[in-house]
Amino acid sequence: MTRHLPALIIVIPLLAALFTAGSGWINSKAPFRIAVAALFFSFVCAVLMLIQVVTTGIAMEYRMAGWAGPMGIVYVIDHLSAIVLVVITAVSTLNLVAQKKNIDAEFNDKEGAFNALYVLFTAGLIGMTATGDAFNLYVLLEIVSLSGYALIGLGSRRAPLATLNYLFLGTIGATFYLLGVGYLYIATGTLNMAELATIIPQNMESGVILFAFIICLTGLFVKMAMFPVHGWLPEAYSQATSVSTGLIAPLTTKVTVYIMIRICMTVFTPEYTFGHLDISGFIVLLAIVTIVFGSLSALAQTNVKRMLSYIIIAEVGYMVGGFFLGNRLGISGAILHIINDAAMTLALFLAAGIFIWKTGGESRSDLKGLFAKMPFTMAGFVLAGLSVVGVPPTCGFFSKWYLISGGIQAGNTLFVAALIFSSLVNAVLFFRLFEIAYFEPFADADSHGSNHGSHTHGGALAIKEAPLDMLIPFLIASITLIVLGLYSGTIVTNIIQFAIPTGVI
Amino acid sequence: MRDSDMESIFALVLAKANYVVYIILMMVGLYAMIVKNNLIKKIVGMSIFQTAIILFYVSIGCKRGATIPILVHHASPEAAAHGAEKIAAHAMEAVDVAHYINPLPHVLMLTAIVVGVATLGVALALAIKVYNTYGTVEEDEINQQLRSG
Amino acid sequence: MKILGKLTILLCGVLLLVFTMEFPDWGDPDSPASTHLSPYFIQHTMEDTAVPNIVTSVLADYRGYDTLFETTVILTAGLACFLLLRIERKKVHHRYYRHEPTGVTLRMEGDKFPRNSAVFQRMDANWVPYDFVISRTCRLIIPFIQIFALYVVAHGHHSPGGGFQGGVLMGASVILFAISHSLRAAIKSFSEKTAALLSVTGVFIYAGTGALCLIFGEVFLNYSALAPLFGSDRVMARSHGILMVEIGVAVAVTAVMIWIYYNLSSAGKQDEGL
Amino acid sequence: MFWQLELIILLLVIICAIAAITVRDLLSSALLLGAYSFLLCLIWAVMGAVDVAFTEATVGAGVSTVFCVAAVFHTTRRTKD
Repeated sequence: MTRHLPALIIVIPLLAALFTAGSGWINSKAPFRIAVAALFFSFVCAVLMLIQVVTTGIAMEYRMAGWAGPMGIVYVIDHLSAIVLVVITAVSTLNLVAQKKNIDAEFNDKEGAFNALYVLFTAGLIGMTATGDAFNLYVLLEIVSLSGYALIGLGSRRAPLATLNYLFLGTIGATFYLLGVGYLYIATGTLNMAELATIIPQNMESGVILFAFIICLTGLFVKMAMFPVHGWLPEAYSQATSVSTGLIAPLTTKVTVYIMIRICMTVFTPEYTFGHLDISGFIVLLAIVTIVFGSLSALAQTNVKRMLSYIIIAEVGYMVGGFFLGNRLGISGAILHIINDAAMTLALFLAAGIFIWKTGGESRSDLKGLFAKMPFTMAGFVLAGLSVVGVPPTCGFFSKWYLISGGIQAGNTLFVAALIFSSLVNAVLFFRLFEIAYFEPFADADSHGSNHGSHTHGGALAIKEAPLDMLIPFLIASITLIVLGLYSGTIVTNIIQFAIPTGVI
Repeated sequence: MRDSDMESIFALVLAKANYVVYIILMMVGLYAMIVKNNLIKKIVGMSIFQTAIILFYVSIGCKRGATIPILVHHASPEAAAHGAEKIAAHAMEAVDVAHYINPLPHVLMLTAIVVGVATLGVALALAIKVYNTYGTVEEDEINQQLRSG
Repeated sequence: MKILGKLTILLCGVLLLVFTMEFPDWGDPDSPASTHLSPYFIQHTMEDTAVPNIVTSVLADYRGYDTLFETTVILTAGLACFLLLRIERKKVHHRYYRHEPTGVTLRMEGDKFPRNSAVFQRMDANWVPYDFVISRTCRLIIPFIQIFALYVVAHGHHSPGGGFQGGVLMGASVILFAISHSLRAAIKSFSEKTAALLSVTGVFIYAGTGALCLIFGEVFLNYSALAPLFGSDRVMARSHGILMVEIGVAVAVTAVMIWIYYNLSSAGKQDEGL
Repeated sequence: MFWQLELIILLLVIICAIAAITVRDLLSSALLLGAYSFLLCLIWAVMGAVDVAFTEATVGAGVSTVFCVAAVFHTTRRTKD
């Protein structure tokens, strides 16, 4: 049975999405349950695959339609994709369970379509992580983008315009990636990643492959919201509903970073990316600008969700800069940061979802006195904030630690300075929020001004915690931050260490 | 001598003509998406941008002097009656690869065209929603409304 | 800002043009693309899948997994347009009626409207002249378009065509009916619920065939596992598998094209369309 | 005579594309997009890609033009640039 796991992890969510869309027309309770069951099943599949890959040490290969290597499409589950699969399925399951009330409030008679798109988004991400074929990755990238546009498009009054700009830039990014695959195809004649990795080192000097690398990377940088082309991210994530941001914020940019690592390491082998080419310096510089820009503009935001979006842009700078340092420490720091950052962003956006659910408002001033009212949620939020800042027990510290030591080993002091500067700015950001939430008295419901359709349960200082089914998944997410932190040593030694090819010093 | 090098110049121009046209179309599409003010014009530019890539892929697959990628098989009725082994026997005569155009880029481009229409449908749905919210599809008028709050 | 846009485009164009010089020149038989993967498909299609149209066999069998997710892209677009545009049916608004004998047009509010009375005929808000010639010729043509669409789907193995083209043609015939008559008439004959459920069943036929191969013990989407089901040998089973998959794609594409048209042309209200 | 045909169609495609984005009225821009797709379908047929030509004709020229006209029907035909 475990032979079919790579197929089952994506076929079951796909079939479940079809049943969800269909049952949405019959009764409104079934779609949510089918979606949660399917996502939990794929989470179990991912964990089983991770265990099998780590214990046996060899990558699982699955030939779709029974055709070998370059002729058909092959799924390859190695250490790197197994751990990212676990992260994707865990984040999407947890977010769906946590935001049940938001779904009923926002999508009251369209549950079928919403849950189907939710599951299709996750299935697309799973496929993108596991695929071993360059063109199949483009098709799955389009599924993820299209369902992402739909999930974001139904948000606040300004959401359609923000989504349209996201659509334009997303299409440019995806089409540049397609162009890159085309240039690879014209130079090598094949689409299978493993075979590309054998052909590319033979003709390293050809300009077509150089241009394929440049255009592929540009496309991915556009999808990742790196500095010059990041304009769409803050608008799109702040205007969408908290359910959609809870799913899209922690996953899209991280999986795109994973694809960049997959392409730079598996397709264009490390000898080509770091040895033959000398653009790593420029890209690390670009990452530094992204980090500084993301952190500084996060300071200037009053809206909590916009602030978190700019922090995501800075985190993308961490990962891209860490990877292009070129040494083993930097790359393992970048991979560890994919895992940690997904967990941190999920915790932060779940917390933001709970605040918006409770206070109705999205600005910083709405957090007044929440420590007294909602101690557990604030405890989780403090944990997530400390993890973003990088305080030891939490996971944020350890990935930053690897990134900084990688930067020192690579002698890139500017990158190390940017990391430290960004950590300090994050500290200012989050302690400013804690201070508002802790010291300022809880503003009563009437003095809140008009907040549309808010669910304020104002009144005395009695503890008014978030509803239990939103709180428990959020606390699970915050506790995983500490668990990830404590086990980051074991994660690096027996998973990430094998993910990086031996050619990298 | 004169008409033969004339011929070779034309052959060279033709050889690169497809790739030059695909680049021009891509730049036209990119220009419309970035510079145009009207949202529907940007969507039209996006559609042109996506179809330009298809021109690139299909011209990779071309082979001089080859026919369409459908195997010429004079499947006479009795061949169909014999079923698989006749077809298998027929296939034994070596199918000359140079006679047929590469089928792989065509398969990829079926996907790209369909993805282009799917993106076009979603983009137009969003444009209609923007029009219902702001009453206009011009980017600068919308920004004016946003700034005036 | 606009100058920056023009500058990047010019730079991009020149960069692209420089790299075309390194391409293998157009159409030569021994360029990497023509010598690496395609020769295998050209030579082995007949003996592997017994389908003369190589594009259909590569589309639905060798790279069938790609096409499964391509059909899912179409379903995602349909769901996205429904989610973004559809407005709840409960909001009642005004309607326009034309009194046949006198030609007087009425604008009625509230929710008690004359049901299918002989005298009153419902019409769209922006009044389109009812053209006898167009509706009659379309009523004549539509059956033939649908027959041609079924032919295109069925003959995907031997001639150009297949699931996508046939599905779009079938969808276009219903869209033609919706344009030539009225959106309400089209929705009465092919309702939105059928479109939604058919688009899901289409993709389910495709994914179901793949999952069936799993149940029969082979790898996902390996049609030769269905040989006992079709009662034929493994090569013909692949050809039949491709046909089943093409039917799934055609059903999905037809339903989604109609569904997107319903939502786009009426901006979600599904009462008055193009 | 053969390659002249292809050059002419390629030229027409570029003219159609530039016209589609410079024309002032959105409805004619949508129709020019349909014409552009149809000329592209001719190029695919000339280059021997028959399946792609069929798909481009039905999906590209057919349905996307209908969607564009439906969208223009619900927004405006005027444009400023």
